[in-house]
Amino acid sequence: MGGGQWPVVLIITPLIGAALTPILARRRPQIAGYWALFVFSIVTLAAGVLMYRVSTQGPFSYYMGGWRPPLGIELRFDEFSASIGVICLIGWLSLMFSLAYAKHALPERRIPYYFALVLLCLGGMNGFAVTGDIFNLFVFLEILSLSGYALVAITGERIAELAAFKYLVMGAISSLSILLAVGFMYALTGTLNMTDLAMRLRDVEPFPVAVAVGALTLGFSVKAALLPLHIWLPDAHSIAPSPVSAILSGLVVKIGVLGMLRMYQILYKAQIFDLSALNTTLMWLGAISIVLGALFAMVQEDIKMMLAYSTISNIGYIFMGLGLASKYGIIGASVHIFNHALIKATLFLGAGALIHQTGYRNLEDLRGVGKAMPITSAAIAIGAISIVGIPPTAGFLCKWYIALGAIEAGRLFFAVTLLFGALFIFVYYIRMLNAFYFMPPAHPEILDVGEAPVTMLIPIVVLAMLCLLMGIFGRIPLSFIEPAVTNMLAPIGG
Amino acid sequence: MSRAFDLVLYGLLIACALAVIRTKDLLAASIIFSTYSLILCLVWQLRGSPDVALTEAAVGAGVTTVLFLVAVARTSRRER
Amino acid sequence: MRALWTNIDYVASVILFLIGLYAIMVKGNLIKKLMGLNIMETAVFAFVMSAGIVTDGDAPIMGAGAKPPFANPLPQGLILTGIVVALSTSALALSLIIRIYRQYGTIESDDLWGVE
Amino acid sequence: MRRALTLALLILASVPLLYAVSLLPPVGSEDNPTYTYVVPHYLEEGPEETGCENIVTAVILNYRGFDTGGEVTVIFTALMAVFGVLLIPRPAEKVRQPESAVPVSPVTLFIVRTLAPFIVVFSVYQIINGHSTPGGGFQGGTIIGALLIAASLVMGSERTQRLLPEGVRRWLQPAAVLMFAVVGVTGMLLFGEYLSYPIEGEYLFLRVPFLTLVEIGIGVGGAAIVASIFWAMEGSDG
Repeated sequence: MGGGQWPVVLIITPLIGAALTPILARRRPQIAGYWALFVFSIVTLAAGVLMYRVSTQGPFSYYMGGWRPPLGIELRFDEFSASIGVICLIGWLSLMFSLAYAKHALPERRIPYYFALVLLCLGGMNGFAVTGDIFNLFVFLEILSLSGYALVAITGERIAELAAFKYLVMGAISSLSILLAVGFMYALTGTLNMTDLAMRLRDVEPFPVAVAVGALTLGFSVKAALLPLHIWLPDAHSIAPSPVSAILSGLVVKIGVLGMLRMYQILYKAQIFDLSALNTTLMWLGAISIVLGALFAMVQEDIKMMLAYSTISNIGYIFMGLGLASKYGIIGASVHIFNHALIKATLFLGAGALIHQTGYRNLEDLRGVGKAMPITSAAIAIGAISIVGIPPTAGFLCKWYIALGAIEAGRLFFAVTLLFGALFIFVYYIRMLNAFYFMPPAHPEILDVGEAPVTMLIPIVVLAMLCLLMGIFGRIPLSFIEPAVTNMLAPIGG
Repeated sequence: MSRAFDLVLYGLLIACALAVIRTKDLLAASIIFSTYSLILCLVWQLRGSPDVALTEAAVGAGVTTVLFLVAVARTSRRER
Repeated sequence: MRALWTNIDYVASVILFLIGLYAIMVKGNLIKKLMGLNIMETAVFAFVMSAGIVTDGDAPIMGAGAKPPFANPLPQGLILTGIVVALSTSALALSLIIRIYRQYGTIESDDLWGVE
Repeated sequence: MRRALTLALLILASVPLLYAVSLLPPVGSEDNPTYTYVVPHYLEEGPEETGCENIVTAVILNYRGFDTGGEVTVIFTALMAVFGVLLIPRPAEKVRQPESAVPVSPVTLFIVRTLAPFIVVFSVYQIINGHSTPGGGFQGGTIIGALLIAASLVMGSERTQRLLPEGVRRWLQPAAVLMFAVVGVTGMLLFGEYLSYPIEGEYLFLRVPFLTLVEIGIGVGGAAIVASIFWAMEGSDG
């Protein structure tokens, strides 16, 4: 007790809100959007209060039903749980963007279900970020994955259902492999609580734990779309409605990374075996993802397809940072989770606004749109500059930290890969900006389209401003996450 | 003794799983899948888990199978 | 080998898991893939349940006449949740399959590749 | 070729899995960590602390009630997902499938009609007595849902849906999620944490009614959701 009930507000409100959406919006589907936005404002408030508490008082727990672990389920609020902040921020802005977007892009009857699913997805992510129980983690993972699959298919356009089915099969296999790992850990220790698990894993057979770690890595890297397991991502992320792409690309793939971070927290504390083999694998896969993701992105014509491949490349950075297992590497990776979410949401929402106004998706058709939609294009340009990692923007600091981490770990090769990756990324975003600003329009009528409606512009502009601000005040998240990383690496004396 | 019975049930489960995969007729495969669930339900009852057995019977053998049948009826019955 | 024999329950679930995975990877029919997924799901449930087996364990229902040993209630609770999750996944996947069939007239993935 | 490759890959994967499995604590032994660590508390204190004779119910509704709250959310998500994927733009254009291609045999009709009341009684018994006997809200609810499906098959969906008009259905579908929230928040206000139940003191009498309320919520919600998913997939409106 003694800590207020904000955790409950955070987790339960979106679920109740989603449950009531179809009832409230039965007569007038358009109400659903405003209702979802209202519900999510409460959630965002709760997230703000909880993050403030973490930053002032340090980590704390909430015991569901009053049962202390290992009897009951614990919600654990630590520095990594602060990802609820970015979930709420991006979620809220995407919901606002959806207000105008859903009206045009979706059949009217599906609108209430769209908003209910977005609320469930965001609520599931919040739950995933704060739970301290590995089975509860699986339950929230399923809530957010199921709603994610459905959101990909909800427009019913072109190959939406096929992309969603592919995503579902891959996602379900990865969830099962995570559940299998939970089964292994439970059979070995008899507990499901993470903190407790780390203690009790110390004196068990190491081999089954290694298999469980393998299964978890496999599962989470499918969710995060690390390279050989990324095949579901490009279709799903490019075909989904743009605000959903922002949520999927900015947040849902990060859930896989967050799961990896939780696993590392347990493993470093348990010190059961040497992690260098796993780390090296992740590092290499990360490096390959960076380069190949960027190469694939370069040859894409569809703007959203390009952004989707760029996500794969950036996930590579994060995994490389994790695999380096050095302090700066992990700090860089954790902050890149946050910054990439901001940047990718800017880009996807911006692209969504362009597609919404012009009706074109290909770079060639979008030529000259920089003059027609100056604000949106400027925001996209800021996002592009940030994602390349040019100094005053958000992308710079974390890539810099990951590079520092590579040097710290004595892996110069990876620092070089990282620079090359940035170069490739630079090339394809330059190509995009060139098309927007400097090429003569392929369709003259594109110059006559106006700016996007104001509910779409506000989220884009806010996100673009944040991209800039995070570059200037980038030290704040870095210093916020630092104690957690130091604490996590402490047992190995690093 | 009960060990031997467990083994028989596991054998049946694996046989059913293989049969589900091999059967080309999707309607038949759905029914075999329902049998699979029922055997599983028996396994769980024998392990002192009547709650799980009831759920498996209602959900696995009942509702899931019906949904499969609806899907087969709405799409095509033969697998190529 | 002896250890494998004692843990034959785990072995059975591993085999079922691999059968399901094989079906997903090899079968072209989407409904068949989904059946493979369901087999995989039940295999994982059987795995978790095996962690809680107690030889000659009785149903953990207290009351007059109940005597130990009781079966482990915790995995049972987890699997109850798991079964519902499996049902939800199947329901959504089958809806997608119905939509795919309505659009393309086929649910064989070999034909669907061309559509993409 | 593809088959052989997959098979080889899976056999390769099975080796570490089987080896790992052979190193796990022996199945069935009472000295396993799974049986000596948390579970003794559940088994010994469970009936006292939760008021459930069925320890499985004690675990899923009380100790780990939050998981079950998540579970009902998952199935509600599935319903939203099915609606979001399947509902077609304008109701006027919907493709009406013929009620059933083969006429329903009178035997089936007779059996469904005769068994229906017994099935209903059985599920209601399960839902209400979930805390002391096997079965509980979800099992009972699914059985009622299955009965509605069977009724749709023999009498046609339109007639069955009249038992549960659309306005009512909309309220019943989220019943489980909402009931969890109501009981959870009441527990939070009265006893400290979300989903807390009284262990002792003047409110002890509320414990079993609360559990029953949750079970009824899960049952009603489960039945409505299962039937609605079926209707949506079958082509009539969920």
